[in-house]
Amino acid sequence: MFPFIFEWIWDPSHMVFMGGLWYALGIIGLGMTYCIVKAAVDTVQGKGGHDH
Amino acid sequence: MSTIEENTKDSVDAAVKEPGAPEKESEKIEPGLAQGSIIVSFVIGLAIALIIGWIVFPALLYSEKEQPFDFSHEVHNDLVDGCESCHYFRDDGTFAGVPKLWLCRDCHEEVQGGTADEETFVYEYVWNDREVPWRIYSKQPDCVFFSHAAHVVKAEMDCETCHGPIGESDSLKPYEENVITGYSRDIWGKSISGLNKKHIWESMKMDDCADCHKEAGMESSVQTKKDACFVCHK
Amino acid sequence: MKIDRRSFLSLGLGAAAGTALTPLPWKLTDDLSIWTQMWPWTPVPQDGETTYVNSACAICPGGCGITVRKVEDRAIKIEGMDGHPVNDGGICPLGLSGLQLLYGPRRIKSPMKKENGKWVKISWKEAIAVVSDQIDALRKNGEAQAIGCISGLRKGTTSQLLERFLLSLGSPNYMSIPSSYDAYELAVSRMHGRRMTAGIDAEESNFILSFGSGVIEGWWSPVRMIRAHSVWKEKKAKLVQMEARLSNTAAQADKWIPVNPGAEAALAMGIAAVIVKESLYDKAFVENYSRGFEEFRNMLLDAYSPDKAASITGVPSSVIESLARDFAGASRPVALYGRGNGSQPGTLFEAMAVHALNAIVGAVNRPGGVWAVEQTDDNDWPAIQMDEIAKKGLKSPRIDGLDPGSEKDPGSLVSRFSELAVSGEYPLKALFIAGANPCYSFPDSNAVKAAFEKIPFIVSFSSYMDETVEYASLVLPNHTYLERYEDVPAPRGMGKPVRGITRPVVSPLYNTRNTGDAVIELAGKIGGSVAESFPWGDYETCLQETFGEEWGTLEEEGFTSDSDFSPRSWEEAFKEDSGKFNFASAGFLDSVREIVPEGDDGSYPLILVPYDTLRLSGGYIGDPPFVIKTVEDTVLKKRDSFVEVNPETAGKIGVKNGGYATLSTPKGQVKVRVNHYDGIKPGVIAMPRGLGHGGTDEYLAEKGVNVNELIGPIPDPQSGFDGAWGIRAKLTRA
Amino acid sequence: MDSALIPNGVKRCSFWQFYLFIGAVGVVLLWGVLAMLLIWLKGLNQTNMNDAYGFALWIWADLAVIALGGGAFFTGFLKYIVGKDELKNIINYAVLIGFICYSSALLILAIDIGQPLRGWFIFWHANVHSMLTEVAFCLSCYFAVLTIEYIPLILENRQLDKVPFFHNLSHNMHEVMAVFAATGAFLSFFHQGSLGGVAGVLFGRPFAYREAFFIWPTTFFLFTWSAAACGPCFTIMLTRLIEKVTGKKLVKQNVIDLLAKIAGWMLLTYIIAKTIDTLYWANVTVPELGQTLAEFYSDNALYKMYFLFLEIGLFGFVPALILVTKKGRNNGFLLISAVILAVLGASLNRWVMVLQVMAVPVLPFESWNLYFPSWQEVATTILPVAYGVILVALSYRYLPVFPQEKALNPIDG
Amino acid sequence: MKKGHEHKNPKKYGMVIDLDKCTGCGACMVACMAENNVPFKKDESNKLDSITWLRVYKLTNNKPYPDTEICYLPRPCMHCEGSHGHSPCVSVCPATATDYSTETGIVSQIYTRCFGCRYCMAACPYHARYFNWWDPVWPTGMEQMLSPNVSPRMRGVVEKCSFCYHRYQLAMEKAYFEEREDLEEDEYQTACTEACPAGAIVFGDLNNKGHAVYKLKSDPRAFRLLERLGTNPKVYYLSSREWVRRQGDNYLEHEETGKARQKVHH
Repeated sequence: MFPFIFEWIWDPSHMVFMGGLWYALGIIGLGMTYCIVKAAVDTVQGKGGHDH
Repeated sequence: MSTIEENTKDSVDAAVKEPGAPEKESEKIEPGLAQGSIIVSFVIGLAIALIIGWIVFPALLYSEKEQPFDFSHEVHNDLVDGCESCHYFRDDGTFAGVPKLWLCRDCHEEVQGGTADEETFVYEYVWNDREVPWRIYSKQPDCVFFSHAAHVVKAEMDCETCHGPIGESDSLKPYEENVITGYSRDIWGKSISGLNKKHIWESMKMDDCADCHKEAGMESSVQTKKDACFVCHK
Repeated sequence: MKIDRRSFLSLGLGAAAGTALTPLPWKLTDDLSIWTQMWPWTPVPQDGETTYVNSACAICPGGCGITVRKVEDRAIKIEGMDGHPVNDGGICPLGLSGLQLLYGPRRIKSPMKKENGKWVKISWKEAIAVVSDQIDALRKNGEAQAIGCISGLRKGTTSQLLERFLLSLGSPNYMSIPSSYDAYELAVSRMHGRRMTAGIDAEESNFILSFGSGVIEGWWSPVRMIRAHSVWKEKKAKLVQMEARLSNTAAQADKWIPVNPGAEAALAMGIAAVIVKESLYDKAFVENYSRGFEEFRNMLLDAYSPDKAASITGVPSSVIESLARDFAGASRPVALYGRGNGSQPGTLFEAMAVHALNAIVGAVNRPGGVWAVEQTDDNDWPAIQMDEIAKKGLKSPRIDGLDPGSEKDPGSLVSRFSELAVSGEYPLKALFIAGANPCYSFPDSNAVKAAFEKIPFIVSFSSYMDETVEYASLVLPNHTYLERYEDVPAPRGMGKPVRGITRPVVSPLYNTRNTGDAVIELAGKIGGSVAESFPWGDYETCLQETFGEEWGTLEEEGFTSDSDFSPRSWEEAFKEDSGKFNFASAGFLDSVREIVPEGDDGSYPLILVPYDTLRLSGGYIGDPPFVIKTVEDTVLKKRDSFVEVNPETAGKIGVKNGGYATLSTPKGQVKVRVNHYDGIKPGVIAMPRGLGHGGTDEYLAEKGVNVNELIGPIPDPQSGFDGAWGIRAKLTRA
Repeated sequence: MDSALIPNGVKRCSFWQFYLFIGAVGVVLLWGVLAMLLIWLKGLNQTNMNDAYGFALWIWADLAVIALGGGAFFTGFLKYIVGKDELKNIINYAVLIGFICYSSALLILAIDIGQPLRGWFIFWHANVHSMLTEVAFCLSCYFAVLTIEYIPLILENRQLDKVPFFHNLSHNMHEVMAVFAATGAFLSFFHQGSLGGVAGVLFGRPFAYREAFFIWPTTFFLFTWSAAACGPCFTIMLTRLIEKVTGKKLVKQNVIDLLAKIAGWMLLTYIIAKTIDTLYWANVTVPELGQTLAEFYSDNALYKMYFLFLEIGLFGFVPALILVTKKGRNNGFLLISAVILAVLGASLNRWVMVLQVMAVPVLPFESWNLYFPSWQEVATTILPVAYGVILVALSYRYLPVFPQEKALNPIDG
Repeated sequence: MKKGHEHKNPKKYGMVIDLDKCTGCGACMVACMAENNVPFKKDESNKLDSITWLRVYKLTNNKPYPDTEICYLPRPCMHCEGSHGHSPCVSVCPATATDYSTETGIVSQIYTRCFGCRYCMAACPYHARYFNWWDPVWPTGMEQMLSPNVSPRMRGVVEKCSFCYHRYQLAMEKAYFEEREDLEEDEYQTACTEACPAGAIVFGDLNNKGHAVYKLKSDPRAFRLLERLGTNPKVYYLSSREWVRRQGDNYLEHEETGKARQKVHH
């Protein structure tokens, strides 16, 4: 699943598959990072809780 | 889920309306102080984990084992004609590996040099006709088929490429055994991260073999376009 | 700073983040999976130098050469020896599994004595002393003749040493276990007028009439015959198989003739009758080299006309006629005798009938036929020394009633052993067992066990814990054939002379001793003339002296052979005036011709026949784990044996395929499962030999039913051999 | 005792009543856990699987729960991508069911493999040509998405929501939920399809094999389609079940009606496609391989041909026709019957595509294989059900799963 | 330092089994077990849980007495080539534990890579793949006979016939040592081939005109199992009996044996 792994091949079928996979993982990862970071920033800024 | 605002409002209202709810205490903490302690705790946790992971874990993972006695490749190398004098090929092309007693016996029927290690060898092993239970640093697991002939004869590689300058060593390094797998540490390599490899002989994992095979243009596997599995596995 | 829930959580988060940045989780995951690849409880075979040792297989009398592959001092694989005259590289499943016998749990690891029903390990010195004391006592008591020996080793020096040992003690009761080969040899000897040994030049035959012989299922010399079968296929030779069941041989034959069980002899005679009637016989042979043909012809035409033969055999007369024409018309026909793997002797009449059939088409001493070769003594050992006790003992008759040394001597008889050993002219007081497992492999094995219980002193030389050892008082365990020197005589039916040798492929694993050495040592301990009869220091010396110059070749190659050998031509073979082939030899034309199976057909409407397969060893060594693994689930399922029943017969009884049934015969009753098999004659049920072992080997014991518990011997009035081929039986739904 | 955790404005049963129930289900769960441990410690010899039945009850359960858990992705797809906003009132529950189904599937897979400690090889050493690899990747990724979808619901618990960070996190996740849902839908289309591909690519097994449409066998599309059709049915079925158990109306009829209508049309189109596929397979693919349809069905009670008709007719067309008609949807009995039949249909389809594939002999001289699961297999298959019941119960008690509950069940006073 | 590996003459090892000669004795099964460290249990009568890389099937023509015929058919792994090495099992393995070598045409199985999902078993129509349901246990002493050339398998992985690939490895090792590149026909033979007392099994390079299998595979009696599926197996059978040849594949009633089109999978 990484380019340094034995089974990795730079060919179209792999690229399509791994492209899809990393695209999905990327979105999930970025999305969650965004949410967590923004939540942290919001919290520091005093948002949330009952002073909402 | 878009009903969150509504819900939140409800719950907040509820909390306000219910005095004496048990979780009041948490709200007493000053936000700044709380954040400070949170960051410090995080850093402490991080530091502890790093120490355990990089120092304690490797120390626990490998257990050092003594060889039966010390051996100098350097001394022997001067007396014989190259590695293959002792580490020879059998007639069927298989590699004999670490020599058996009969080969050493030619010279070591009696003590020659007088080191304590040689005495141990002669008295405990030669005279008792007992094979030396050497621990083999480069021993591959049972699933691996390694042909010395293919590498040394066919591919004309020299011993040092994979074994390093062992022939110049004056004594045996400690043998480190992975307590989980039972492997010699030389397979994974000294570096616990497995990253900073400078010489071929520093690790002997599948990927190390595969890199070289790929370089040599061996591509008989349908699945990986590298060398087929059965080339090195049995 | 206050350690509260949040900072604690934060500490944990930091630790988690930190851990992810160290090799710990990743290396641990990797190493744990490597651990599963190296589970300490999964063995890792040690590597080392590979060597090959040529030897011989001694599990069955097949006489194959083997090459054992070794890694350092471990034997890791048995293979057929390339270039060996018997098997040339091929090997049977049993032979391949020899190492499982060597290293297996069945081994007896030291001499043992039974004390209060329990085995106690003893030293060889003590063991030898115990035996010699017993023998001394019997001999002093004038009961030397009450010492017996049952040996599964038919020829070869070990059996000769054992026989010699008994004779030197003063007992005539050395009994080897006869097989169909002995019966055929006796038939050939009687018809040729001299002690003969018979070979079949099978590879050269092109029309093979097999009277139930499991040509590819272990008959006489299993691997050699399978190879011959392949030769037949290549050169399009015809094989016709005559038996009630579609055996593997029948399945591979060009024609399967389902014949009424037990009517094989009648079929042979019927075929001979057609040949005689239609003058298809080999006139050159019959007219010049035989006598008694007229009587033979008359008997045939009288008793075995096609219609009569058809009614006895159940084979249509047209089929008999066409078989006869094809057989007689073939350039190199041969007829084979001995049912299944040939372990059961059968009747002399049947053996003679088959041999007569060979003779009338001239298939004697010519390529592709039966080779009758004079028996020669194997050794020139010095004469046996006999003291007074021995001489006196030898005056007693044998317990099996045979007259040793006479022309009619079939060697030995064990068909009435269980009766005669305990209630014959004199009961046996001591019994040696070598290379045999009578308590398992003799028909009516329960009666055999009962007899064994009455014999006060039994010594077994077995290497393995088997049913018979359980009845012994003492075991002097032999090395396995992979740990000992021993000559392996030519296999049954091998036309050309071959001798093989087993050798210590590995050093003996346990405190065992070659039976040859044990006998020599025992003789020495007994002393006097007995000791003098064994002038060799040890067994290996005996072998070297016995084989003289041949020994060198045996040591080097693992076998000796004479590939150019051919039997005497008809002129040479029959040149002595009395030596003409005799169609009317004693006991043939006037003999009782059919053995009637035990049991009345009212209570037992069916007929049970045992069968042999190479996947089940019916002999004295039971299946090793690999071989029992190959047994099909229509033969053995968990602990249940299956019997083969024609669906029509099963339908009448009302037993479904795979259903349970009770099988009873006059000898016993067992629970079995039923395998609906189209390839068996209705009214006949078949069951394999080789299952139902006792003993302690969990890979073999308690699996299925021992068919020998259900059948019994019927002595052939002519020869005394066990002539039974089956028994009446009843099958009811359980 | 736990009133502080219970959402405001709703009524829940007493603490003791609730935990007695959890305890009872917990016993079943423990039974499953025991079986699971036995299997992990002693190996797969604890099952009745064999060399003919390499795939058996577990793989069926896997395929079935994933198909039925398909309600989550399809409802999400409808709400976030298609914009059927009413579905917000059932999506929490759909996500919860999806979460349970997918976590169960992963757990079963972890039990099912012979070497659980090497399970990560499927990712690390992935063979991208294998349908199972695709399944594993998409399944894990989509499970992550489901977790992400489930987390805000957890954070909405009255107490957790008071923590500012959690409140913000939940809020932010809601903001970007459409992106997650879209990713989830993308992943689901593929792994539902790959699960169909698992059987469809087996060109050594004519019973399973389907010819390829583009690069995927037709089962690829049929599986996605049937999951989209039957998953929402399962959601509706469980909604009705929880309503029955709690004795409350939790989701408004118009929401159910909308979901049922879409599911109905999906089911109808699916079953037509399935029929066409079956006809093509039976009349073209199979005869080309020298076999007839009849050879795939036996006298054995488990593998009779009427299962095919049952699947297409009673479990296919019947529920589809009920669900596409307004009358059918409005009749409570017909609606519940239809969704149950559809759920049975999906389960039967997965059963056939796993178990019967193993049972049908391919070599002419081999015979039918039969299999009956061991208690360990049954227990580990029931384990997720118990776990699901507990999770649903806990979620229902402590989280605002049904936004309409308060409105539909106003507390007196 | 390293010498390149020039790719020439790809080999395609295969087998021709003469069913007219096969006696069903079972020697091939045992030779295989002994050669390849195949484990055995106390009860092996459940054939669905009994590891026999090479299994001898008993075929019957299903006719009643006395027209019944039987024929034995040894079934090793077919080492299917499929199209371009995509055998039914190779492409489905999610962890690349099974692979096809274009150099030898052998389908490999790596036990230490396999994690036991059994998808390959579901894919194989020949039931040539076996799962280690149990830990292999050798009774005390019997582990002595284990061969170091084949690694024993652990519980929880799939195993199958490898065409005794280790013998190829050892033969090539010897060849390299003797500075040769090619093997003689007899240098690499499988254990079952060698053991078969009937000489019914012939093994060699199907691409090599000098090898016996090259000619035998075009024998008029030759057929392969389930050819129509497009598995493209490398094991050929010879039988002079029509009913046996017909049982080698599925045929519709009107179809003639051996005349069916093979499917090609891309």
